[in-house]
Amino acid sequence: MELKELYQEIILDHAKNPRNKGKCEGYSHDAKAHNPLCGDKVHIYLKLDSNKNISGLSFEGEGCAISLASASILTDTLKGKNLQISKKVADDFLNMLKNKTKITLNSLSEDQITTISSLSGVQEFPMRIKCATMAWHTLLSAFDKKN
Amino acid sequence: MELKELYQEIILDHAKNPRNKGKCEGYSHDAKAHNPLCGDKVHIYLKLDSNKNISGLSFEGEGCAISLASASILTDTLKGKNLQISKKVADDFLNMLKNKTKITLNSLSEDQITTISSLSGVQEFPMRIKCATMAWHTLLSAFDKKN
Amino acid sequence: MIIKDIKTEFPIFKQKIKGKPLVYLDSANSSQKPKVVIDEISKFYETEFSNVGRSVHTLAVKATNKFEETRDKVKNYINAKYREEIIFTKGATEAINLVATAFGESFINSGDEILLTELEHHSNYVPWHYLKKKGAIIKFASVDENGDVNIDEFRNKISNKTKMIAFTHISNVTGTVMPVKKIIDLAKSKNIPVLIDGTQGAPHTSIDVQDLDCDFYAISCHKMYGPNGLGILYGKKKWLDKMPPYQGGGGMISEVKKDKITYADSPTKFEAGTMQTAEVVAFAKSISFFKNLGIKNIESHENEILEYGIEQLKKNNSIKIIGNPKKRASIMSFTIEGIHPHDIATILDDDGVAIRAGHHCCQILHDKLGISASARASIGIYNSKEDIDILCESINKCKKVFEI
Amino acid sequence: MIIKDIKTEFPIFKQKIKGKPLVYLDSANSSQKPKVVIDEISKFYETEFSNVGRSVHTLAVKATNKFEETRDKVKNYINAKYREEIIFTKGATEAINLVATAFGESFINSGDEILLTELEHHSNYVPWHYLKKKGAIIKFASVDENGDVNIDEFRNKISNKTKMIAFTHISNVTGTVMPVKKIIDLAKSKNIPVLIDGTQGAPHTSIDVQDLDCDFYAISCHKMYGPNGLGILYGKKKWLDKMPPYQGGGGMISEVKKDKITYADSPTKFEAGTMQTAEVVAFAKSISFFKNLGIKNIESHENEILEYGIEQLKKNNSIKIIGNPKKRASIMSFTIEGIHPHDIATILDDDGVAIRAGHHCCQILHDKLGISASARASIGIYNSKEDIDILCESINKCKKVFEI
Ligand SMILES: Cc1ncc(COP(=O)(O)O)c(C=O)c1O
Ligand SMILES: Cc1ncc(COP(=O)(O)O)c(C=O)c1O
Repeated sequence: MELKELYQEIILDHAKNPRNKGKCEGYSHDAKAHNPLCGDKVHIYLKLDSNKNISGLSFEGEGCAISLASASILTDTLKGKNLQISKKVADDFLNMLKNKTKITLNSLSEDQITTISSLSGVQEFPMRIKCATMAWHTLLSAFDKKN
Repeated sequence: MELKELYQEIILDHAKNPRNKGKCEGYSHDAKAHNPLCGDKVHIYLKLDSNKNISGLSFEGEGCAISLASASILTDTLKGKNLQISKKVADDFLNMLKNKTKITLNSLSEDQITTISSLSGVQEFPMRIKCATMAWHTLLSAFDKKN
Repeated sequence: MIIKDIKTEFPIFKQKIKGKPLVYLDSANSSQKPKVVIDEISKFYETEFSNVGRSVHTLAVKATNKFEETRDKVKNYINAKYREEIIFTKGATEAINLVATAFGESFINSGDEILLTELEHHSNYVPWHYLKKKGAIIKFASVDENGDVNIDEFRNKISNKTKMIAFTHISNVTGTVMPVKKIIDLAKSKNIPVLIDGTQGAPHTSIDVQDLDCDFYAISCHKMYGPNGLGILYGKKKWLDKMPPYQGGGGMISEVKKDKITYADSPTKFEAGTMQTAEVVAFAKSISFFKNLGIKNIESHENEILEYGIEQLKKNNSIKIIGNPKKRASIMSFTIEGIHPHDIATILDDDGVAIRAGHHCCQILHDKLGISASARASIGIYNSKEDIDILCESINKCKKVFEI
Repeated sequence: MIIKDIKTEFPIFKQKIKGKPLVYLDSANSSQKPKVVIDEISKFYETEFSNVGRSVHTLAVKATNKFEETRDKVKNYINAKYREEIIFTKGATEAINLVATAFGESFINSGDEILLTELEHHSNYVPWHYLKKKGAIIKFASVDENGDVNIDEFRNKISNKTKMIAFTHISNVTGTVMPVKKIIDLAKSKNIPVLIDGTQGAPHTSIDVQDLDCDFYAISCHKMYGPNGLGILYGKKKWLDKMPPYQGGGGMISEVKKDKITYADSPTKFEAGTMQTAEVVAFAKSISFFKNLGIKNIESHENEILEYGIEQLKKNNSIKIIGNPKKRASIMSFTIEGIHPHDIATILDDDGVAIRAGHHCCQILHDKLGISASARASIGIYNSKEDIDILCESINKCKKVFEI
């Protein structure tokens, strides 16, 4: 059943218990986004250290299970990762939802790939794709904006 | 053939040789109208004497055969008539085109009834009814307006 | 026609959604179209199509007559005094924009006030908001916790600067049926014109604009089982005569010169450019359809379903119904603790149940309620108690999926 | 598809007018619709209808996808750079009003000049005329006796105050094909934005907005064998981003608060209220139909008929053809000494020939020509040389009826 694909255990877990909520301390970059049609909101905060590593990463937001889970999984997956790699992951994630490709980056652990790929069920629900991608687009624009 | 009903000899004659064209001397009332959709224009001038008789009646205008003939016939028929009677004729004329009634006023000669009734063919051409009625509506509003 | 069997008149219900019958509870968004209306569009395009009002050839004459007959039908349906008071627009949104712009230009100046309510759809707020540029002030009559706007709210917020009161006939979120007559009476006693956003009113209740004595009434035909892309503005002749035109273009002029332009009279003045001929012509069939059913029958049928729906939803402890207005029509909005409305809508859709989730273009109301979105089931003439039962079952499934 | 047989694709030609085959020479007014387009409207309403962009249920998803696919098709068809540059409107009239209002608000101030031509349709004059209220000045590039507007006219009338040049692609009276590229090059050299009224251009010639480098291009879908009540505005993203919204309402906002409203990005910002879903969806079929025929084939077919038509009309000494432009497309307007155009149209209609009589919403041009009205025969893809023959015969009948 497609619905079960969409609302997987792992997604419901992240939606109900989002990781890294709030403003991370001493964040250097942030960006927010908002989907006027449904009211979903997300605000991403990140701290980039001098080596271009993401030493802090968190979010504030409200919205549906998909958008919350997506933001939560994003922060969980990329915290501690290098800027370049994070951009690559975000691109791959967006590509997965747009072109139904698979995520196979060796910079991610198998577990991380499983988690992040759990959102691939959204492919079958076109109106919900924005819910899943918003946090990732916001991350990319946060990279471009210094606080 | 309906077309022949519309463009009767008598109508073409009035269209080609409109009677009472120009401003009648010493007119006391006038009114003009214009159909923005086709560009037809008419300006009615009339002189009402102290006995409420229409001692002068003329028109200026441009437009299709129907609108010219109608204005010409109007002036020809009502010149010299009393105000009250003229109003009645105008009402009857408009009624003829709206409700397909016949004109049977005893204040008009048989000839005049024939002439005025020649315009009844317009009934079958709904888009042309305005062409035939414009002069008559304008006459009625001229009565209400003093120069 | 019997309302019980009315679904068969709507072709859309022949199909299955994800293998299940379609339960369409999104009519407040846009209603489905009966076969007579769809067929009229085809027939018109296939055998009668022409632009209206301009050419004198046979097709143009037929099209123009049908077009103008619809105007008469609308006039009669809402009991307007003059046919010149009926203006065809793209939708209720355009109708309200027309009034805000053209009435605003002539009658609303710096320091003048426009009184709205917190229930309003963005379409009955944003157009007025534009008038702030010229110094107008917008006030909102507050909605109470039941979703009602007390008449005292209007009384208190009216001032001698109030130049327009604009409010919705029926709320598209709470289903509140506004005490229209009372508010208009109050407004009239102070000589303030009133615009009613009848978008949700017209499909669900009878309208008599002369009896109401409103100055403007906006309608969306596509929510009245009519074609998309069509709306109606009713306006009192005395205002329309004094208002400048709205859009400029073909058809709405009297005379065009390089140094001067004069305009036609209403309704032509407000109908610039080529109109939605086919849509207008087909809307005549919607009105007939409506009249055949009888607005009283429609009301009582829909109220029965609505009451049953509210009753059933109330049985479910996790559901919070939005509002408890004195009088409600056709609309039930709700939230479920722990499940976002978008997730509800997606899960319901899996059972063929079409509802809407979001703020329904009423952000001010949602802010007031302290929520960002709600789920909305809205009722049309084709809905039945069974639809409600399926809705409720499907809501239970939401809870299962979310393990709450 | 072969253009010769194309009439069979249009159901309207199955009927008889006064017992005679329909000779439709009024496509410049509105074109007839091919069966594929009519059928798509029915199919959409019968099996897929829903409001777009707002709900997440299956029907809404399908409808939204189809709606947005049409936007992509339009983008590709006119070779726009971004899909966000394609805005759906009620018609070309609304498209031009949108630009005059929203661009005008931001970029045209007191003393600024707008340069039009004497060929313009009222839809490309009245909306600009409204800007006189804020002190804008309107200038007209003159048309010469052939119906051409010389490039020097533009050169001479441009000043450093010129903030917009707006002109028609193809005249709806003389059929003049304007030297669009030349004028735009001139405008660009002075940094002046250009709006092209493409209402008569789009149905008859290929459009590449990037190649043209115009800033705005307005289209009427109903003249492109598409549904009524639909138009398109192409606008360069750089302008659309900077322009305020036009109509206010549902869908076009980003966030609505009592004290502040922020707006969505283009095209959403300019598409307030419920859109013409069915019409937009069906227009995708018009584009496919058009592409299948091939715009080059359409052009050469129409030009052949046009040349033949002009030739035949010239044989008749009583006929005065309006204009003799360097390049003409699809339109032949004329007068007959002693017979008013309305009478011509009525008599032609008796033979099943549909033409238009009047000033065709170009009063300034008709004033210049010293006439109040003209008769216009306009050519579409379904016309043939036979149609021209019937037209000419019928014109002879006019002379007989009028005994001249
Ligand atoms: C209360 C209310 N007002 C206005 C509108 C706008 O109507 P439309 O989108 O047809 O212009 C709607 C529907 O969206 C509505 O529910
Ligand atoms: C040259 C031209 N511009 C603008 C328009 C207006 O188009 P619409 O009526 O579709 O808005 C027309 C057609 O009427 C036209 O021929």
